[in-house]
Amino acid sequence: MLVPLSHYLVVAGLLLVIGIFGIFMNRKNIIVILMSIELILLAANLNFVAFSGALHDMVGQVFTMFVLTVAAAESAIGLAILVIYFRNRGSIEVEDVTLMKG
Amino acid sequence: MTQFGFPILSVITFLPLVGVFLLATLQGEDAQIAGRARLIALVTSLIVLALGLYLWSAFNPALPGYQFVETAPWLAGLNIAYRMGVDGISLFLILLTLFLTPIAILASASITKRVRGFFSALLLLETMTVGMFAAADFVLFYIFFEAVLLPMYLIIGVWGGERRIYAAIKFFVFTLAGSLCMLLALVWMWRNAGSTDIVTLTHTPIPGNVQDWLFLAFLASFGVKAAVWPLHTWLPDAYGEAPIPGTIMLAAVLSKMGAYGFLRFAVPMLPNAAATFEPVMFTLGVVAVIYVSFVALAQTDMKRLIAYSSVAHMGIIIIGIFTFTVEGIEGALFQMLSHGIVIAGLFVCAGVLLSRGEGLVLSRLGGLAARMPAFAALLMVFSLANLGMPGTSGFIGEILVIVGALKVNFWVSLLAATGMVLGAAYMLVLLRAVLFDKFTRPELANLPDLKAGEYAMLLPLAALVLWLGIYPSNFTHVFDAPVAALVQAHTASLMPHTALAMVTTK
Amino acid sequence: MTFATPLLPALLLGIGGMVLLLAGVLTKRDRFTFCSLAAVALLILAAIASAVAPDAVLFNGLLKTSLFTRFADTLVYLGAAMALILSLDYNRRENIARFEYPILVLFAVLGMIVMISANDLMSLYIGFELQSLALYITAAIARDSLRSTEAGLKYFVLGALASGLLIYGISLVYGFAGTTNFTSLASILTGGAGYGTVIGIVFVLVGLAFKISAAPFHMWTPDVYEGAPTPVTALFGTAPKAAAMALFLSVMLGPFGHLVAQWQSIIEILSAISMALGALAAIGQTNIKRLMAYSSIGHMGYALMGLAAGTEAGLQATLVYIAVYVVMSFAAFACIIAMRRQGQAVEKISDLAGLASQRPGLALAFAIIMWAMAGIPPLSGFFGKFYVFAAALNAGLMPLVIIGVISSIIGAFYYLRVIKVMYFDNGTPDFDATPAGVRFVMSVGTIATALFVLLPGPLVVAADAAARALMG
Amino acid sequence: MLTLIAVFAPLLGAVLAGVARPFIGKHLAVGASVLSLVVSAVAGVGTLAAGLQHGIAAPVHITTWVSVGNFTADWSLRQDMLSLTMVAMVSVVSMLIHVYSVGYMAHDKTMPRFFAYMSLFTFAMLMLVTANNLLQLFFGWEGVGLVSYLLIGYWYEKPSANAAAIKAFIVNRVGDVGFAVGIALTYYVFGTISFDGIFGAAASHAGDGYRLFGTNFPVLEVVAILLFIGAMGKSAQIFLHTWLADAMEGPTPISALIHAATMVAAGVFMIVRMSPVIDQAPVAMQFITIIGASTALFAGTIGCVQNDIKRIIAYSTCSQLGYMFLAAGVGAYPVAMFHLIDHAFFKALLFLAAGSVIHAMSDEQDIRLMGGIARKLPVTWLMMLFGALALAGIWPFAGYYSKDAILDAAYAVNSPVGYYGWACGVITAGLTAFYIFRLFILTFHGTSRAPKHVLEHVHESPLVMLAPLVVLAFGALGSGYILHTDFIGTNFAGFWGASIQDPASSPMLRLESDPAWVAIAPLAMGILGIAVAILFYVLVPALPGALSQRFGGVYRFLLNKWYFDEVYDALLVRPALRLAKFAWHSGDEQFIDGIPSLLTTLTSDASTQTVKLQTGSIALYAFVMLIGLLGFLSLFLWVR
Amino acid sequence: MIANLAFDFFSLILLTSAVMVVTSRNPVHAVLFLILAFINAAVLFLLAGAEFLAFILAIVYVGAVAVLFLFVVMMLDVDFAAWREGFQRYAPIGALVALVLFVELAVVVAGWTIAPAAPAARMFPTPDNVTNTVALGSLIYTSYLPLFQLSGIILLVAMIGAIVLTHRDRKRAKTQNLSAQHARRPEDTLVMVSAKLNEGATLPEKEIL
Repeated sequence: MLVPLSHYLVVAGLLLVIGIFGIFMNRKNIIVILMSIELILLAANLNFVAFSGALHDMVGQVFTMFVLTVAAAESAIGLAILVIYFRNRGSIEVEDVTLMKG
Repeated sequence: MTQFGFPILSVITFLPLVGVFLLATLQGEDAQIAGRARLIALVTSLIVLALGLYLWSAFNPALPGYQFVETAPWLAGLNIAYRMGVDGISLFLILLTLFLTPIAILASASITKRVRGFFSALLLLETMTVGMFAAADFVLFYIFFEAVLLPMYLIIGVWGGERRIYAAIKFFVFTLAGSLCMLLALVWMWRNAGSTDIVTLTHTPIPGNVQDWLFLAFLASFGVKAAVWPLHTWLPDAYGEAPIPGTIMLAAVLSKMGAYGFLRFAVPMLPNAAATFEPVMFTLGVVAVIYVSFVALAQTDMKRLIAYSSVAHMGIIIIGIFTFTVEGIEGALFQMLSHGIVIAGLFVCAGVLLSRGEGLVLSRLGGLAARMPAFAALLMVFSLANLGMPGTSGFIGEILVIVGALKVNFWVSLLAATGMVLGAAYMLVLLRAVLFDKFTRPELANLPDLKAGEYAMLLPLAALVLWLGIYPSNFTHVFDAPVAALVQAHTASLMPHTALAMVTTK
Repeated sequence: MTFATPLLPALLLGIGGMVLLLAGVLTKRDRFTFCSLAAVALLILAAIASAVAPDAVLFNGLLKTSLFTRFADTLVYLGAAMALILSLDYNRRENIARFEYPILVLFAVLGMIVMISANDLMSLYIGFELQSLALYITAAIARDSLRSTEAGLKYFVLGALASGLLIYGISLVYGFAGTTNFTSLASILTGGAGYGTVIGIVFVLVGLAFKISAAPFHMWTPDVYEGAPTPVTALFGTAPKAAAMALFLSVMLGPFGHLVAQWQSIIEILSAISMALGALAAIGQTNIKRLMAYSSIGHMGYALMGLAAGTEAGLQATLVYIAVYVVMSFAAFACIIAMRRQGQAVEKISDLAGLASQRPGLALAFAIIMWAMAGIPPLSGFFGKFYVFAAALNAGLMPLVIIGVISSIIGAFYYLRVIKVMYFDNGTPDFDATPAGVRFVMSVGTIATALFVLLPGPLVVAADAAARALMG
Repeated sequence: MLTLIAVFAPLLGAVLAGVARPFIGKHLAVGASVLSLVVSAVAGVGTLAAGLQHGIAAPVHITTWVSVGNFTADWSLRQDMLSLTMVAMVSVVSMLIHVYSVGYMAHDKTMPRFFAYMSLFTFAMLMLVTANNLLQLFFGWEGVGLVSYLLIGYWYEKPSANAAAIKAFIVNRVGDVGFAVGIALTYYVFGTISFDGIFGAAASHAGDGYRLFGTNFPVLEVVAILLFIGAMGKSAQIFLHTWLADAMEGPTPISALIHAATMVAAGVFMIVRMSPVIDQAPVAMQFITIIGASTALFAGTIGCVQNDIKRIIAYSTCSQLGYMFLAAGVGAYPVAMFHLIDHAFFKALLFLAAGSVIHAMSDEQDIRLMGGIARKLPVTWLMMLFGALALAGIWPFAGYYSKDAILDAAYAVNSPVGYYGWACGVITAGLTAFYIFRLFILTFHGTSRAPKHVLEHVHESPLVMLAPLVVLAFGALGSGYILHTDFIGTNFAGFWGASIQDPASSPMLRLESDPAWVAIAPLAMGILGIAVAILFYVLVPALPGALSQRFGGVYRFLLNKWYFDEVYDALLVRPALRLAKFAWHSGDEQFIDGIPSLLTTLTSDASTQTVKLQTGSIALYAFVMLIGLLGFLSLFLWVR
Repeated sequence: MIANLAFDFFSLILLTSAVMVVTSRNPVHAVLFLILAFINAAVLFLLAGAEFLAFILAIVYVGAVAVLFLFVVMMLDVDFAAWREGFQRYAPIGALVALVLFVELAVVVAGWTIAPAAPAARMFPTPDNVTNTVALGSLIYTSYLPLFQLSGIILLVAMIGAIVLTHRDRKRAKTQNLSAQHARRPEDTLVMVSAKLNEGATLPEKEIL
């Protein structure tokens, strides 16, 4: 592999951190949270691909393939839920999604 | 199977459930159901009682161990089996339960709402209680021990007095907290012995320091159930708020479960810890006798006064058990029986007043002896038995405990004996407030004396009180063999320890 | 066809689901009931097929069936079938009788049995996601209800986060161990694991803990339980819990089985926090579904206690606990679904006041379930607690056991409160007549719970066998 | 067999009068009770006669009572001389009082109840005196206590009667604690509680020690003192005497039966019965002597100033019981028994005569409101005079013989304690004579101080009441003379046989060896006392008033019975009730229940806090998850 | 060397745009940055030798998923200007948590060791003589076929979900239904209710055409 594995891992780690940061720091809207989740998945994918290269093993890539599929399905469902929620609530602000608590 | 091929203990235990089933199938209007339910419950309990008497007649008092043993596989692979058996210690506790259940059913005339449910709960309670006394396996014992909570919780909570909810929850949570501690002890002992057979457990030695912990766990559980001071505060609330039949079962039978537990588990299985904790238990017992008697003296309600007197008597029982002498333990056992009957009689008397529409507030009663002589006489009998009058059942247990305690310690004996004075004080105050002085209210003058149904409850109880008091040998000779074995085993297991101590003092 | 038989349940569910989808689209009349009943039938068939299937390793070790997986499968089928029966009447009344619902449940169950039988991180992930995605949709299935959609949204967002963490963890495990196969992983990790693997395991563990709603990854549970339509909540409380717990067990004791010493303390903490939180937070609740949510958190804590022991006995204990819990859970939800006044579902605990005089049967069933959940013998819940306490005590986890005992006592408070409201308080709930399906589920669950004491043998033996199959 | 009849006939009578009353009617019930007592008395005397003639028989064994380990007690009737004498005395006196009551209680509404109690009481007393072991003795002991409680509270509508009844029972119980522990200790020492077993082994245990208060006491001393504490309660000795005077709330025949002739004598009887053990405990004997002598003096002083006719006689009872203990304490057990029997007669006589007076005076009991009725009640007057003379110890009345013997014996032991007893006894003899004649004079002589309408109704009692008086009067007159040879005279050892311990150093053998002035002293004091009484109340009636003015403090001290009741009330009763309230409210409700309440509060607070975290915010939920993740990661990386 | 430089370059853009995704106030911008991030990640894939995945990422993600996001953002028609600003308040603690998390991950990277047995444990080493796509395809369609099928079902579920949740039977235009009108009888639609005083009347549950 051309680039040392650790580089990939650092980038993926940062990506994960940014994604997580995006989720709980986000006080604005849910869509950004969904995007942050995409970032987390991307981080995982980056790891897989990097390990696949480093190990010279195809399994990581196969796994990435599936993760991508799942991620796509996940965003579809997430957005669908978001849309119907918006229809009911008229808002997708994070702090508004607190009808049920306690 | 038992020695005569018929699982009589299981039948006695589970027959009430048949009654519950019959109750469930009742159809018709409310009033009809109520009447039939009462009848079904009564008949069921009487049949069970008859079986119980047969059990007594077939029981061989010369043998110290379990009789009528039944075994069946149950929790596979864990060496936990369905084991039932009865020995001299448990025989009369079973009979006491069987005897008091019909009385409680008779005493439930005041129950008018959800009658069917009430009798189902009562019969369920009988099953659980008998099962607990007849269990020869620790897990089985534990299950019955705790299952008692279920019907009792409902009985207090649904049919109880004003503060029934508080009382029911307090009762439940206190008892549960205690029994969970026992559960841990049970698990430990199970691992230690590889079985939960009570006989096996009794013969499996346990290291000394562990014994202390296990004993504390048992103390938490049996102590709550037996209302050992200071774990007793649930009791006045529960007794005070439960309906009369519930109080009868609670006071007469359920409170014996704790003492039985000490006798069945804590003492024989943890001899060293029991010996270590002997002073503690004596202290608790003495405090119960003295302190609680004082509290009883201050009560203003008949039921609560009797309830506190019950705690004081449990103190005597605890002292008796922990003397580890034949006299003390048999005294405690006898006191358990006697107290069961006496307290039931007292609560039935309270029920008589309640059914006349009178409250139990002492300051609003009085002078009833004039209008209700038979009631007065019977209440007097139970009260005297409760304060330990010779010739009644209450005396035998008390004097035996005093005798047993004196073999161990003079002061324990003397302080336990002060219960005689204090018991007399609060019981006489009760008698005076209820029976004597002038009427506090004019309407008291119109109360009718006992009715046939009330005689049917009170006379058998009174007869038993006298029987136990005048010719207790019928009962004590059944205790003899197991208690002797228990004391012997206890002494033997302490031998090395004691011998060492003797050498050092010389 | 040597491999077909173990695969048959999955085929039944997958293909059956798709066929039903077609049938649903094509038919016009009462598609919901038809599809639901067909789905129940499929679940029963799958259960039978799974029960008779032999042990097998499939597809080069992607999947592996054993007594353990069959044990968990059965629970999943049971829970899902019961949840579907519960939905029959409810969904129609609430106007959410979509025929897609049973099909989604079928696919979710498919995901569950895949993840139960997973013998590879990849099949684990696919199964995990399949069931998660299907469940996200079911949570929001009442799309016109704000509460339902909010529940769906919360479940989705947090679930996606959890699965993101899971997959990140899987990537680390894969990378540092070089394989995704459980068997290979187990042999590689025999001699301990490096930092990378361990961190990966923690991530995986977090993802799984989310699914069983173990504290502190439980936060979604109360809101989702409350918001989702009750039959969906019933589903959440049963099948996925069993499946996720089975997966948790098989992952922790399979590939990471040699690292017990390293993850044990985490499981202990999870268990302790879950028990304590489940007990504490439930006290003040007024909504019965929310109460059940906290209760389920607590129950997962108890179940984890067995895993924390890390022994075969502990595993058996956890399995017994979960099995008992699944039954209690669907019975409890059947009771909750029966709470319907003038066509309107009610969920407040105070709505139950006076139930015992009006509907003694329902009240008794509810009371039995509540007592069982509180762990009072002779009801089945006690045996669960007995086994886990025994296992934990034998493993020397005294502090955990003590927390468990205290939580049980606190827990008894709120279970008792429900009974108190039903039996002691005055009121006229005036509930509508309970539909036959709900009555059926309620009776099955209650009777099984109440009479478990008579015949505990089969379950205990099966759990023992399952535990032995997993531990090898 | 006769003993059996004597003992159980009253029980049958009680059952018939009490339980069967609704079925057989009032008159039959009363009749059954009286009849049963007649049967009992005949059998009682018969069995004594048989015993005297044929020698004593073996105990009648009925059945086993308690049998636990070695702790065995039978239901059985002992038939030695001590028991038989008591049986005869109790049954006869009780029979007389039954008869008397038929007249006295004729107007009472619940007469059968009264007779049931009386018969039951007699049964209990007979069980007590025929007991062959300590436990059966205790049965009778408590039985008489119980019936005494019932009878004192017979008029239960009177609050004072209830209070007195409860007081009697509880004070008795205080003593009984000592008794019960004494029984236990006896069993511990001897391994048995049957009398034969105890008596046989008493000497061999004389050297045994018992650790108490950190010191080693001779165990028999402890036993004796414990038993004596029981006797103190029952026999109303100082410190435990307070109940006796209040017990006069009961109907007068009760006072005669219970508080004069029988029940209170049980303490003395028990000490005499246990003489083989007591005799091995010299310290305890000194203790008994001092208590007995002190009680005699103390009660005598109080008796001098009381105004209630029954209370005066009650304090005299107390005082006379002190004499009996004095005798027992110095080892002159037969003398104690002698005085017991004598006293039974004359004290019953005094009470019944007083009852006759009260009956005549329309239930007036205050002697300040009597006087001048001697003529209207000639028979009663005579009977009262007989009783008073007997009590005062004037020759040839019964009291003379026994009191003399007691003081002789006390002097004869020749020890400081003995001299103390003697001194107290002599002074008391004077006091006794004084107060009884004060009573006698104030009641019957002088000008009447009663209201007119009362005086008009004064009439002699019916024959059914007077007849028993006459019989008792013969007893009071003759019993001392008739019995003294057998009981304490030269033949005493032969008469009592083995039933009473006669130590080698018994003062019995030296009764006649005292100096002459010692023998004369009691009689002289008695005459002096009478003289003073005549001086005060006949010759110079103003003197008592003047004296009470002059010595106001002493007078009030005596009038208020040495303030025992007040002191007990302040030191024991009130604190006990306060303690009871405190234990309930502060101890139970606040402290013990406070712990679970506190835990509940803590739990619900924790619950509130936990729930607060559940804000519904997705961001927060995610944050918590991440904190969890971080926590676990850190746990792995750093903690491990 | 070049590869390293390229890696640094593209990963820098990747991380920057990731940061922008979570921080930009306008969600449309966020989606656009997301697209940018994906494209850069695709390049990183390429650098690691996963060509097929790189293309997939570009096509599927950028082409489908990201556009879907964009579509939804547009569709929801949210008033972006009115969004509250709550970011800064939580920044310190959030930053702290992120920092800790990153440090811990960095520890992994610093101390990473691939298990010595790992190369031997590989199940499917990358074949040297075939293209990445072929290698991937041959695995997916053989060894991982069942999982591939299952991911198909996942997509099916997503489809069902999207339809179930969002698809509505639109009420068609109000056209006449002649047969229904003809079949209509008074008793089907007309109900006589006697209203009680102060209670009013409730309509019986009857489907009214």
